[in-house]
Amino acid sequence: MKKILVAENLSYKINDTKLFQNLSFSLNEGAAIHILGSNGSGKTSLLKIISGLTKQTKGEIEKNYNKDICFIGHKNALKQYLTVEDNLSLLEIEAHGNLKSFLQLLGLDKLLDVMVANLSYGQQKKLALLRLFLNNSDLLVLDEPCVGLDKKSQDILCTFLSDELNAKKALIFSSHISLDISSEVLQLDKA
Amino acid sequence: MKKILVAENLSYKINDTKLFQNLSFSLNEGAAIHILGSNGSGKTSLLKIISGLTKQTKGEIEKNYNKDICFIGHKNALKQYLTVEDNLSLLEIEAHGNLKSFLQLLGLDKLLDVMVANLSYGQQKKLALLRLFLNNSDLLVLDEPCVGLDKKSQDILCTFLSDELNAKKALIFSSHISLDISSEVLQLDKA
Amino acid sequence: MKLLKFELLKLRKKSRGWLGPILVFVLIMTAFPLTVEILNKDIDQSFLSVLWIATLLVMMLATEDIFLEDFNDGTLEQMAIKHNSLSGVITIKIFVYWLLIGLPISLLGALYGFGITSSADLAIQLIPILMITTYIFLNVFSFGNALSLTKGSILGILITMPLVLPLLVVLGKVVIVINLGMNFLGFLFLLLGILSIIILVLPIIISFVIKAHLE
Amino acid sequence: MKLLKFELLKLRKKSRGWLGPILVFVLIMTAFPLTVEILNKDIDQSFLSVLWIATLLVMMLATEDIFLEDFNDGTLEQMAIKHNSLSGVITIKIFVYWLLIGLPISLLGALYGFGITSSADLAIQLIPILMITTYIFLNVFSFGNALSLTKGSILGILITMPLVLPLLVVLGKVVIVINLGMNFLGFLFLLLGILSIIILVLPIIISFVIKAHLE
Amino acid sequence: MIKKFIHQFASPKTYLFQVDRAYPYIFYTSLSIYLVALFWGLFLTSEDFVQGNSYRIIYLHVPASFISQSLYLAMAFASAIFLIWKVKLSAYLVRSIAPIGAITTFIALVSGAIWGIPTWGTWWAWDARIISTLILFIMYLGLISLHDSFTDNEKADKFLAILVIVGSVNIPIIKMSVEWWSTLHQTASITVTEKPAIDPSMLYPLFGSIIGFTGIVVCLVILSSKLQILKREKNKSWVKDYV
Ligand code: HEM
Ligand SMILES: Nc1ncnc2c1ncn2[C@@H]1O[C@H](COP(=O)(O)OP(=O)(O)OP(=O)(O)O)[C@@H](O)[C@H]1O
Ligand SMILES: Nc1ncnc2c1ncn2[C@@H]1O[C@H](COP(=O)(O)OP(=O)(O)OP(=O)(O)O)[C@@H](O)[C@H]1O
Ligand SMILES: [Mg+2]
Ligand SMILES: [Mg+2]
Repeated sequence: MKKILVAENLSYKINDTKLFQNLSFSLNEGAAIHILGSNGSGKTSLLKIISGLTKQTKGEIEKNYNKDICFIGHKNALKQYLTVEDNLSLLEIEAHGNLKSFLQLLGLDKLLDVMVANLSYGQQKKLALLRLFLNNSDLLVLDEPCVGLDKKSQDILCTFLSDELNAKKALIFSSHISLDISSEVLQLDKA
Repeated sequence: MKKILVAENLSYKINDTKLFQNLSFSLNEGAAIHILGSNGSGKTSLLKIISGLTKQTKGEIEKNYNKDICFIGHKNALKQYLTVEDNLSLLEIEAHGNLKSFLQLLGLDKLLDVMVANLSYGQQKKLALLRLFLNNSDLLVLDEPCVGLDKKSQDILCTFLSDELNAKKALIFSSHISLDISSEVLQLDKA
Repeated sequence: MKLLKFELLKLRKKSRGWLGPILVFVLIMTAFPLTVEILNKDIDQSFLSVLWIATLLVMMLATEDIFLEDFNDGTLEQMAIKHNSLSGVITIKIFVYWLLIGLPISLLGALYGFGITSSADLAIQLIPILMITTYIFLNVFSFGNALSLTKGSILGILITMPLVLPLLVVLGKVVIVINLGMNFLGFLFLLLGILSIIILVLPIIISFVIKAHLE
Repeated sequence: MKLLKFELLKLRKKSRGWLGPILVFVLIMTAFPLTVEILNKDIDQSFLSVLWIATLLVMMLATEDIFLEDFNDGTLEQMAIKHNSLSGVITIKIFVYWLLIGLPISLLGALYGFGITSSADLAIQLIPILMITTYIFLNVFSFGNALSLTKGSILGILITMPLVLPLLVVLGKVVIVINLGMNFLGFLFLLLGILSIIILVLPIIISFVIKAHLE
Repeated sequence: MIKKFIHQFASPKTYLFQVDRAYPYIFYTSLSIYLVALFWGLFLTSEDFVQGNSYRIIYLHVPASFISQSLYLAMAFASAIFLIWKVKLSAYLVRSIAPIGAITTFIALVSGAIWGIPTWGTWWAWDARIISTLILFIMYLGLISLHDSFTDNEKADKFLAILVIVGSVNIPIIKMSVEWWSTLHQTASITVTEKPAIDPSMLYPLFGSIIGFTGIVVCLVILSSKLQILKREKNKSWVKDYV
């Protein structure tokens, strides 16, 4: 089994607040880690460290994958003033073979020429998730992916993620809602 | 029993999309309505109509309460570039008697001089909810209040809301996560 | 009163919001003599011209997100729910902008006027003119920004340009009025008249527009 | 190449991003003669002065949210993850801004130059000067904006002012250079020299600053 | 009462049918008036003493300048009706007049500029009236782009009407600009109160050209409003029958 990610003794602090200390875990291909922890416990920070946006204060991360990471954070990376269609081409997924079917599945197919600002909260989130659905990365890093999604969309997301795991991808995500994916739990604030 | 809100035959459409039609419901004091519906079914629109931000296409709403509405939407109404403390004074709740205890309860008491932009996603949401916790309104209108909250905060929210209902306030909210509050369900997309 | 405090705090804390435009003004007025490789008397003549344009631009810059920020983060929603008179909120908002940006710029403009033309008369007469002009500009640009709230400032510019250019033409006459000692007071009253109409009418229109945006 | 297409699309679609600054430039250059109640030959003299200031301002305006928007909505995060060389992204971004804003303004500036002074020589010499100047300004202001990204502060302006003022002084000499037929090419090479250093160094510095902001 | 009357009379449907009937009459009468006036003005009058033959562009320039302002007034009027009585038809009219206004203003600008070359020796001057015409042109462009930037038609109508009314303060300024500021441009030579300062042999064809041109522009407005109505009410059953 290939180890996609090995973290050893990760510590992170901001100013003088210690968020987590000596965190060690590893992620195999086809496996998933669910980061749990209360608000402000450092889930987002950890995911950012994994995706290379932030540097840990201490410890080592070994990364072992070929293609890009697919990172989806709290921010949607959508342009509010553009239509759905224009946003798709900005995300460079407008020509993807599966785009149409996913748009239909998520109920976004009829909204192509609506400005993103006019979409409902959940619709915006779903649009942002298209980047995940059409990704070609080995490692999926998701920060609360199902915020604002309705039940049906949550199920779609879970099914998709399970399929990806079967396809030997690795997944690490944070979520306050429990998702129907077989995963290890990484608890951040043990206190 | 006083009826805080009576809606009759509400319809709403944007351009040519009909969101809901002939919706009738009423809300007594001490009662709660949970609006359910898939993404884009018009929950936010309905709540905005109730709080007077948007005008329904057809139908009547009768409102029957003394003080302001407390409306909390998807947007946080926080200034990212200000500290928590400054934001509290912008929200005009900096002098409220219960402020300290709620800050402590939500774990925000040590973050008073942190810029809101540096708070975690859930912490920002909790800060926005302080407006709810310190409200003095008869009608509470909440649009997905527990997005991004951890379990503990969700419980705090539910307990608070139940207390408010006991204190004869009326509550109408939308949420994809089920909350532990006794409430009627109003399903928006029956189709 | 509470509202005034509230808006003041908001703008004061966002130093980019008010100090930024003032600094840009200083930058322009300081840079202007630098770029003029000509004799002093020529500077005098183009001074007023640069002053009006600088004022116009800086007011445009200052109002750029007078409503946008509040709209995006949901503050405007809350205001519309809480306050019966949104137009009152808007009047106060614009007043605060004038207080923190328009007023300092009026004084600075007069100061530069004195520094560059060495005419105390001119400088003193500039103060009321600038005070009124900045207020008018702030109102008009706020209107443009309200209309084009979610559509980007280019539309705002396109919309307000025709409203503002006539005023600029009027200001162009100030040179004559001041230099030839013509009826300065009459001129001032003309500006004041324009201002008072604008102050009364525009906030109401703006609140109407903003309510429509919030739908 | 893909990156270039991407940035081009983004800026092109956001008409306020590029058309806005161009319109402001047109506004200034059109309004400027309105405010001048003097004879035609005086307009000539202040023309260049207004032109430099307008260029400076418009470039400042244009870069105002060159990074801020992408930062706020999370696009910058995605870019930093995807592209190994953030400084490459930034170079391209600035180049696109120059292509859609700097270049048109250079041509427009020359056109106004011809329209107002009726001197074809001046107009033709203005084109390369403006092309280089706008590029320099864009780089410097981008740097300032990167620094003050999340601070909502005027840090950016404060820092860029000292960098930009000397350039203005140099530009002020253009009048002499052109009018007296002095070594125009030498002057151009000086500007080019400044530009090439800036192009090489600033994007790297900017990418450092931005990475720090993303943490 | 008034409200009911207006709403009945001003339904897009009645408007469309009425206008369809009147259109050919207006078009052919005004076209013939304009052609006659043009023929008279171009071939039957003598050369101007000062300006030579170049003055003959007056038969395009003055009608276009006149109509470009009148159209704005019409828009302001329609906007007021829309805002007060919520008459949809007037919103459609406002939107359909705007592009026609932009075109006539453009004609005024271009014809004026062409005229300027022989008479003033320059095609452009920073003259109050010329600038205000330019402003009017920009205003039309702004109105069109404001309306088009909204996908929500009702909002767009509302905002357009507001902007038209606020912008109408510019019309008196344009009208007065020549009197207020001494400039290159002619002052009004035809006024209601005074005897015209222009030779009758030029006056009558000028009048004719204004009337004829106005009629033609009205026809253009009718066409454009027809398009607008059909576009906006395309889901109504009567429109489907009509088409
Ligand atoms: C770009 C340049 C010009 C523009 C924008 C312009 C604009 C206008 C406008 C707005 C009017 C007013 C029409 C009305 O009040 O009903 C007008 C009328 C007129 N213009 Fe021009 N004009 C221009 C150039 C010229 C030139 C070069 C001449 C001739 C030397 C000229 C001669 C006239 C005359 C004779 C009238 C009629 C005045 C009257 O009887 O009311 N214009 N023009
Ligand atoms: N500049 C700063 N000063 C002080 N504290 C900071 C600063 N920046 C970040 N923090 C703190 O670091 C923590 C960031 O945590 P992070 O965003 O990783 O939380 P999280 O686990 O993702 O929470 P959530 O569930 O709310 O998303 C917060 O507690 C925040 O207050
Ligand atoms: N200008 C517009 N053009 C087309 N559709 C629009 C426009 N404005 C809003 N809509 C549609 O109206 C609906 C708005 O729904 P609303 O925000 O009330 O949904 P919601 O039930 O709150 O959904 P969520 O659960 O995602 O928050 C969306 O389907 C959106 O696409
Ligand atoms: Mg988080
Ligand atoms: Mg919603």
